[in-house]
Amino acid sequence: MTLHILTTAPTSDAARQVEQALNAGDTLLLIEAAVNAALNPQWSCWTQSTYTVLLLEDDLVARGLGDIAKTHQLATVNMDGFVALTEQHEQSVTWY
Amino acid sequence: MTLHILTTAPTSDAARQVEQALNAGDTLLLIEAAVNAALNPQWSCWTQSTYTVLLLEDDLVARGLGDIAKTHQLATVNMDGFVALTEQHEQSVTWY
Amino acid sequence: MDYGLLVMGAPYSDPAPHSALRFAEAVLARGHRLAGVFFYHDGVHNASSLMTPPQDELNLREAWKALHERHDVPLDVCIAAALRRGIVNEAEAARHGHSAYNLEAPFELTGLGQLLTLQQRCDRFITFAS
Amino acid sequence: MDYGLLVMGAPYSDPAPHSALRFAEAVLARGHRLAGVFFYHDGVHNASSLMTPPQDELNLREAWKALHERHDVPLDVCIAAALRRGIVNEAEAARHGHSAYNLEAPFELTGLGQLLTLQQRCDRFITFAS
Amino acid sequence: MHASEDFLVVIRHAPHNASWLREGLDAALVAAAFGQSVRLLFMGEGALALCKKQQAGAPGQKASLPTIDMLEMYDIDQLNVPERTLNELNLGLESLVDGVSTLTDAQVSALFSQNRPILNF
Amino acid sequence: MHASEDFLVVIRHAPHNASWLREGLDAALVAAAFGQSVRLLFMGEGALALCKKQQAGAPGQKASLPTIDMLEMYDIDQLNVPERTLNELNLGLESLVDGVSTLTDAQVSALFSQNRPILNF
Repeated sequence: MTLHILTTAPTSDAARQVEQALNAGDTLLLIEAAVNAALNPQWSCWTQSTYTVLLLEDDLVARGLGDIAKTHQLATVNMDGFVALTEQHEQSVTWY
Repeated sequence: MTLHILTTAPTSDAARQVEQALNAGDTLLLIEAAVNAALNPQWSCWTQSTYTVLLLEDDLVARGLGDIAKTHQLATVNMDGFVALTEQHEQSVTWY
Repeated sequence: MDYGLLVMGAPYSDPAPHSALRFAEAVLARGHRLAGVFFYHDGVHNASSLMTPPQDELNLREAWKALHERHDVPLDVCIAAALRRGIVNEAEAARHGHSAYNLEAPFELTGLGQLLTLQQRCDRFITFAS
Repeated sequence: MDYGLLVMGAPYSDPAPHSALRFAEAVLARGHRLAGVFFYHDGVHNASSLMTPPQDELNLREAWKALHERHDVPLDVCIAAALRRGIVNEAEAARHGHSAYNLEAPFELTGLGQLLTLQQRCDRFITFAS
Repeated sequence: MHASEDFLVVIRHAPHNASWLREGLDAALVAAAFGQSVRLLFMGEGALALCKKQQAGAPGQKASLPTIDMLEMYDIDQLNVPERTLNELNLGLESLVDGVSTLTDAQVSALFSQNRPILNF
Repeated sequence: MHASEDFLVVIRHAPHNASWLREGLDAALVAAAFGQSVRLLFMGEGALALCKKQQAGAPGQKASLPTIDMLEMYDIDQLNVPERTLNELNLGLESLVDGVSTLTDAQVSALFSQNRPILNF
């Protein structure tokens, strides 16, 4: 099980690439510009169910997108939860 | 008439944005990573005819894409031609 | 657990080092050990002692330095990436005829081998780049 | 015609300054005047006198300096963007308590107003950013 | 340059993401301080700079909203966003600060057809 | 880490475009020099690093092809490109240097499911 960390917007090349690397059971954590994905519940990573997708709350709130994520019922973790995810996953890969 | 200079790949946000800014009669010059567009003759900027699209030869050749551009019959300018384009256009905007 | 971080973005220009710093604090707060931070690519700018942000903004170099002082975290900077980008220590400045330098302890110039050693040695290795 | 250039990328990390330099040479070769180059955003790193590329690679700072010496081209660097990124001249180093500096003539630290003046004054104004 | 045309500053980068947004806004403020009539166009991710609920980010990352709020003091009251940008981002006008006006595709391209100083960030 | 697994270096940035490619290849060479078995995966624009007709770029921009040619000397003979990348770029295998092998979608994702050191550039 791998933790994939995406730091760029859902329209970026990196966002398309991480989708090719994700396996069933993996977790995709969206940080920095990737939290823009909260705006679009139709984004392909939200509509699949083989891997888990989470938004980093700190970055979401900084960008003023916290309420929108709630409205779309998207799951978030805080910085402590980010560390917990790295504890649970031996392997992590960052996409930027 | 405006000279638009694109420096990022045809899949980038900037490539989508310059298409929104182009007017009939304008010129779009592709430099740096934008010359990757030579690979894809189906790219929307190649298949329209209201503005002119040119590749910067120096950057094309450096990336090993010169022959591919020839095969696809795409127009190029060299660095001297780039300067000539700026002489002909009072206004230029760079998209990155 | 032992954590190693790879930081590949410059302060202010890039969110990566700001994320890395917050993550580092959270790692330590959860009782883990931070075995080292390696600065590569534009991340080498984190080490610049000439960094002069406005007074109401955090100086990222000072923040990394404080992390080192409190938790003894090694701060390694890739020498090849640093020299190209104008980040040099006293020895390299002398060797290349510069009259000034902008990298000093606790930051250390080192080779890429150090990055691989860190990755191998740590239980967890996290990259910050944007 | 009078040309002004805006350069917003760092050497080696970004193709923008390399493109700008080639363009500058071509502008001069066609008999135009280069009224100034303004360095903003990560472009401020072009001015670093501590830049130490491998010997078989061009030193971009030296290339800009040579352009200045041959054609009297002003090389202006945005002071706010520069200070944040660790690029300081002797006066700013003294003012902020740094014992070293890495920007010297012919590069000049200046305000953003200089950018707007350059854009207004020139017949052509071209931006290089990637 | 024709003094009668607005100075156009285009912002295409999101807050907390590189310093493009901040340095773009700085350029707009300086242009206004120089007596230019400045129009701001927020395209693509740049529109996120107008989200009214933004806050300061990670340590060392300043909030940009105070700068947006400052624009009015500099008589920069033309804050434009392409309709297309709002559609693509799935972002509602009600999420943005007050005083933003939307532009059609034709209005966006028209901004680039006139002879005016442009800075594109 | 399991020593039996290849060290995976992923290259996603094109030549002459930032130093990601060069610094990624440097990391691969050092890993190989440390005795690791290195596998290179060229995804997206990274595949352009394998174009066999590349040359040196603008002044100060070194060619990366000599580094690609050097990989074999370091026993890095696994040069992988996703089939999907070649399709998306409309790039033919005949335009690339010798010794490149293509991977299916399943093979690409499998590389990330195993426990191995990964560096992603």
